[in-house]
Amino acid sequence: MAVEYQPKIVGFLCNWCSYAGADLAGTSRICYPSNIRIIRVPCSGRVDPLLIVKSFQQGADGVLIAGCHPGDCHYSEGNYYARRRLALLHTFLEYIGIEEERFQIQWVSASEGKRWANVVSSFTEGLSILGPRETTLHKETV
Amino acid sequence: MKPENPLLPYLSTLQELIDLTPDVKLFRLELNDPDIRESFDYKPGQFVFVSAFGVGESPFGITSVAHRKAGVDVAIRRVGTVTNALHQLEPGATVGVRGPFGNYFPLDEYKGKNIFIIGGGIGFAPLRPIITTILDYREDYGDLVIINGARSPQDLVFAPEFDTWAASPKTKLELTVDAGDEKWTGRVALIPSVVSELKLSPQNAIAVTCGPPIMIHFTLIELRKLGFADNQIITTLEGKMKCGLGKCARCNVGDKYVCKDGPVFSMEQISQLIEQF
Amino acid sequence: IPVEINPNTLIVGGGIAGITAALELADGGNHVYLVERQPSIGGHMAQLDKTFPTLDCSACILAPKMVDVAQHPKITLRTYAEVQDIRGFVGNFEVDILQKTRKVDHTKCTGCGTCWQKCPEKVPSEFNLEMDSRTAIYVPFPQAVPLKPVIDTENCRYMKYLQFTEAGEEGKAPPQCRVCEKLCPAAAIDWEQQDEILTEKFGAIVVATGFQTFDHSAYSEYGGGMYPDVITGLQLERLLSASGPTGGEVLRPSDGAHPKTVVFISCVGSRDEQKGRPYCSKVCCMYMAKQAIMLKEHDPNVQCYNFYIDIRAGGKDFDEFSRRAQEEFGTLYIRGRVSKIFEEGKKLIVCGDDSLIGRPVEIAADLVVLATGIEPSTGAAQLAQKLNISYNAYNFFIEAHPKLRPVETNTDGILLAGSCIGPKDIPESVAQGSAAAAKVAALFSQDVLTTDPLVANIDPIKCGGCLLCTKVCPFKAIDTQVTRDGRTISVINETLCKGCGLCVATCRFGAANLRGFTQQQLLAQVTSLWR
Amino acid sequence: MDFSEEIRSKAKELLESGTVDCVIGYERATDGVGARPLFVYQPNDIDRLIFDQTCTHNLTKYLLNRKDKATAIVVKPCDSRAINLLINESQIQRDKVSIIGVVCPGVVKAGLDNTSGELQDTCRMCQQHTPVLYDFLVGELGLEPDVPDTYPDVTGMEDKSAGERRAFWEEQFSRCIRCYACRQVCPGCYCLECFVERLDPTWVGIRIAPGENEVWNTMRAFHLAGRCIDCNECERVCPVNIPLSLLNRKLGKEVEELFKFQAGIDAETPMPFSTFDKEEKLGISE
Amino acid sequence: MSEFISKQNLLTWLGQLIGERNLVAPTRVDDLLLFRKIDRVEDIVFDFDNTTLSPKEWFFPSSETLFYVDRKDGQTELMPAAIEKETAIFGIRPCDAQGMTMNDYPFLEEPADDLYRQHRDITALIGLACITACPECFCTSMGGGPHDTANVDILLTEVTDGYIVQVLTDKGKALLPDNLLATADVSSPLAPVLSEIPSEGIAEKMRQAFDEPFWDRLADRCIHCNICSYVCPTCYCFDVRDYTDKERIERVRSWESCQSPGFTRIAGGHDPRSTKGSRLRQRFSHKLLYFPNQFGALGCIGCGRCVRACPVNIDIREIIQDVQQLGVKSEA
Repeated sequence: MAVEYQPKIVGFLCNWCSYAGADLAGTSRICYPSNIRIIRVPCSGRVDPLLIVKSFQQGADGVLIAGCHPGDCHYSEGNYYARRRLALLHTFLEYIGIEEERFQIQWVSASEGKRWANVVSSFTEGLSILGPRETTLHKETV
Repeated sequence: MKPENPLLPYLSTLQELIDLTPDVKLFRLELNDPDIRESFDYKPGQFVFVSAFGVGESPFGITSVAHRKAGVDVAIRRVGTVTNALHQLEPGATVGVRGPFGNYFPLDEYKGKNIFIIGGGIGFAPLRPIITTILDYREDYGDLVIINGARSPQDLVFAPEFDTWAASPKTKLELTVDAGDEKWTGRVALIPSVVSELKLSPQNAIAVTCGPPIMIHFTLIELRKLGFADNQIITTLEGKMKCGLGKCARCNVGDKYVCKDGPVFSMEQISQLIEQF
Repeated sequence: IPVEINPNTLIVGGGIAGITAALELADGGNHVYLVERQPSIGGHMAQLDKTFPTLDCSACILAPKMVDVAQHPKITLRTYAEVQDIRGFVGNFEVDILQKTRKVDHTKCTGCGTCWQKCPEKVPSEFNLEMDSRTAIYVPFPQAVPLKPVIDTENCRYMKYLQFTEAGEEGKAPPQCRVCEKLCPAAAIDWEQQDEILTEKFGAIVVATGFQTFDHSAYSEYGGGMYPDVITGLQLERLLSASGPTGGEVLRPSDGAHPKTVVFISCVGSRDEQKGRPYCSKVCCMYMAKQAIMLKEHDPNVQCYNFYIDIRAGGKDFDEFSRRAQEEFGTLYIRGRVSKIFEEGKKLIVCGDDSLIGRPVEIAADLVVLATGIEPSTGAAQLAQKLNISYNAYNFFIEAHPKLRPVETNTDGILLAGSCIGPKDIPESVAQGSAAAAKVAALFSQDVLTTDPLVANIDPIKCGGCLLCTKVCPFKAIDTQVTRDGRTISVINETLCKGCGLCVATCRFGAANLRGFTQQQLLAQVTSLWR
Repeated sequence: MDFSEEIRSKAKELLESGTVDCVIGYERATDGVGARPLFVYQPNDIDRLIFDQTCTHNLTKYLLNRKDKATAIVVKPCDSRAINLLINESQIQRDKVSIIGVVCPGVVKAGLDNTSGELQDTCRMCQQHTPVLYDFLVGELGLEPDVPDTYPDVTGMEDKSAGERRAFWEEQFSRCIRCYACRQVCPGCYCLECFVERLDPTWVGIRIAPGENEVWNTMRAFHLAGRCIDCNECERVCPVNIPLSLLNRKLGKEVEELFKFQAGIDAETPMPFSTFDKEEKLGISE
Repeated sequence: MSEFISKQNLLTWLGQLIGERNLVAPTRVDDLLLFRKIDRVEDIVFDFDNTTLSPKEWFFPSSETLFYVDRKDGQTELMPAAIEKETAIFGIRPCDAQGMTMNDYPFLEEPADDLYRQHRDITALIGLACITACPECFCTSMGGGPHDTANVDILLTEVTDGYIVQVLTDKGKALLPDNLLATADVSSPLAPVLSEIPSEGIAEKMRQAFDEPFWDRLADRCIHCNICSYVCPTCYCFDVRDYTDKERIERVRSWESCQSPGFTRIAGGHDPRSTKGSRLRQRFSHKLLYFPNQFGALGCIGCGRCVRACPVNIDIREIIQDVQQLGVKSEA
């Protein structure tokens, strides 16, 4: 029988909120899809756009950045800068043909284990509907 | 089998890894294929490329001598990505070895002559085969003066061999550092000044020097002051290399390629080069 | 990079967890610095009468430990003080501690007690939960450590007078009391004394800031705090305690009568989504059982009722204990919630329903005891911010791993103990105090530490000097500097950097990098995800 | 349009007065039609200077090699914005540069001569005909264009489906031979070591393959987000005609809409990534 | 009398070639003209001056794998890269064919570069003589010519409704079936006349000009991109590095240029050619001085690509003239 398509997701999670949130989801046994590979960062403001572009080039079907809600940044301002950088990157990636559904920025606090689970579930679902990325990028040139 | 492609390295095994200084390690390598190992011959002054697979390869002067049949030694200083990767390796690791490349010190021409070895820092490493050869065939050569200099005492390469060298007949070992430490009782001076201080005589002598560009530059001045002719002064040039075959067109100085016409040049040859180095 | 480890430990919070950690470490020969916000250490345990399930006297087992702390040569005690700011990293913390002014020179004070007996100004006692009063210059309770008073500058008459004159208001000035000053045999009163900031260095920090009880005014159905005879479990502890406001005689606040019918209501501020407290406070079931037993022992004619949701008695001898409360001491356990309480004459009518027999219940009680839940002490979140440790929605601190690293945080060198992590009973808090101490001892067993502080660094060779990073850094931790070849570049001030990595993402040059989360490490994670 | 005379006299004045030791301008190229950059050190070279609509190069890139030397430079409006950018990012000092601004109706396509009048595409969408800063102005003020739509090219691309855009860009990127001319010519690209050439960590592999090329082309553009002053030099020099301005201009458009910012309009406004507004949502759900 | 192939037969023949081997020919990619693998004869462009990039990428690709490193159960193995099937390149201009000589010298000089040799061996060259020339062409000044036959296996010269065919090698013979050929009495058209560049004795003049400030002045303008090297049919500098794709490690060689700033910087920072001037001088010295000294031929074949592509009009023709002038000055 055919194995159903499992999107590959990279998640960059802020150590202080989303990472704790995902942890909470785990410890309180809230189920969510296992497609996501989590990379812990100290702050959403730490995420260099290069890492996101690289993730897609490495074959990610989706990239999720999760940080503290605006105003709650552990470093007071990091996520405000992140929001600017990532919002711009989002439109740009969409422009070069990476569907907007494939790149998400979400605010998830340490206590929102449930929300985290929902975010991942709906993200994964969206990607499954979208299907694999149509790309020639892994082929070589002449 | 001998690889068709000269850019294809011989698989080799890292036999031993010895710390020479805080940032220099001696790599003892052995080619895996027994036939190639037998036929793999090289001369003092030649170099090999060593690969850290997944990162790349870099050229290193060979510090061992072929006649001792004890594999290939290279002294590697941690400066870039490749050397970093190599320093991470453990004995038993598989690396690539390409070569030997380049010309060599014409030791036969040096027979019967007094030889002065002047090396600074890691630049001393490729001079070691000359010393080993001379000591192994001591009677063929005249006096041997070894000047080994470094930034600090723990940066002096091949310390374990100092006693052997110093103890050999007709041999003088001069160690010097730019800055000593509490334990250091030896000389604190720059190599060029040591050269002038020792009043090395150009009579029937050859001076071989290798090290950082500035050090070579000033050593040269001193040697000339002492009356050395340019054809008595031998040095090695350094250049960024990718192939070792004079093909990647990178290490050229004017129309000479360091990798195939060098790395060993006499001052006479260098002064004829069109491009200054 | 190897860093020296400062062998001193800071312990924040002088409750039983903090005290235990302090003594364990000090006995191990490490210097400990114990900071407590209140004028005395002891925490909530000092307020308790007996402890479940063994019923030994709380104060009696705590007091000796408090005294040990006071007398231990390796322990520096800082009461009436708070952590203000913290810098640095594991092995090398630098902490600013705010010492609130006591207006009393403790080096001179002998603790004779004259002042707090003679002070004319009476103030409701915090320690006794406002069921009696203390004076303006006071020690919170007779066994306090240190047994030296502080002047409550809010209420001291002379202080009021000074404020009045400074403000230059109209009208009659309050009296210039200064009785304590006149009477003090040691001339220890020092009106000049001001708040001061002390900066100390530490290798490790143990956070044991404990808890406070839920404010039941949120429950209007229980009177929202307007019925004097609806009290909290903690208040009952004080009423039961021989050193309490009533000298151990249980008298109800309204009229000082001996209550005969007492109703306990559990889960007030616990397991209650509506009140934003979905978690179980863990100790209530047990202390209610204990209190029911104690009431019966004080006065055999007392009848106790207990409205409960579940009986949570997991723990050594716990279930047996709550059984005794029912079987031996005749406490009536009613499974169900109380819907409302109203006064009728001298009685409190408690309306609830018995969900087991599915029938409404109405009890005319003399005293109602609310088992108010446990929540982190005020300021826990702010403290966590300062310490760079994470905390959950209720401001309980989050441990590095709920199973395997229960007393560690994600920040090296900062450890946790007691109910600041979550509701706990005494033995658990003590266990964690010891655990944290052991962790610190293990850390100190190596004399140099080879972990990197998680701060940013800027490669001067790569920095192009656009200075964008200096503009974004939330901690103003990036300065500029001119290189030998005349370029102006950015440099990290490691003591100010908190390691957010904003500069790294901002730096196009690839000059900025963050230890612990380097570009190399993160890229390696990305590229290895699907290998 | 031909301002050669005005430029020469100004250059003469500046050189002879010793105000500057070099004037960077344009001279006629070897094809006898186009222009090329010229560095004038002695007055006797001044007559080689020209300025007309073939002078397409953005000369401000050269200021980065002359940071501490007094230099006069000929700039078109777009070029002038680059100077603001470089000052804003503390790369050059205003007082070292004498700016000869030229009122510019746009430059002609490569290979065409001054009179042909067939403008480069970006020039036809250009909003600015007068330099934003200058010490001396050549040409008449007040000739400002009236361009209804600044970004027809970008919106055109946006209207395509994601799939079409993907196909389009992959095709474009796959052609890249990684000569890095786009970077070398760009006044905003002054990293001491470009991420594409970094080995530790290696962001872009040595293999010249579409995937690697995409990382290069996307990030080059993104590093210019809010910084590109739309001089179109990168696109002009690209030997395999990748429409790089189409990338840069998209970012320009978004930065304008999201952050109300235009690169190089002045030298003080904080760069978009060095500031923020607490209230802005930027389309990210809370 | 000379051998002749009609336009129709040519198409037939090329069609056959597509079937039996890789056929590479000039074709439009967007608005570029590039040598690409051809699937349909219709895609071939016959009427052109010259391609944007030189055909060298078919012998010396912009990046190619030298070998793979396979790690199976702790054993490391090196797998030399395999070269795919026989190839014919149609439409190569005499200058580019001549340019191949300039790659043969360094790459085939012993020890020969194996990959390059393989590419050469499996590739047949079908040349197309130049009837017209673009303004930047100057092959005649560099020892070549619009109708030169060097290195090509077959040379076609366009005449009315067909081509004059010169089969020059056995490889060529094998390639072209006689039945498609006719003999016709057509004489080949005159070669276009190109502007002459004074390349006479340039090597010596370059030596004299070596330390002139000329190079630094020239470098003022140069932006040190790699375009000139990458479009040049004779530039052969390369970089070698390891490349890790998802699962396997490969050692990859790719084009590099002596113009790129880090080209000669050695680990540790020292860079013998750190100034822009010295790098620019390197490129032209290599072509006009070192190459002749090493192999006895000029390293430039006058295809004019660098002149066309250079963003700042650094024009080798002008440089040759100027250097000759410098020479005159220094003699005077």
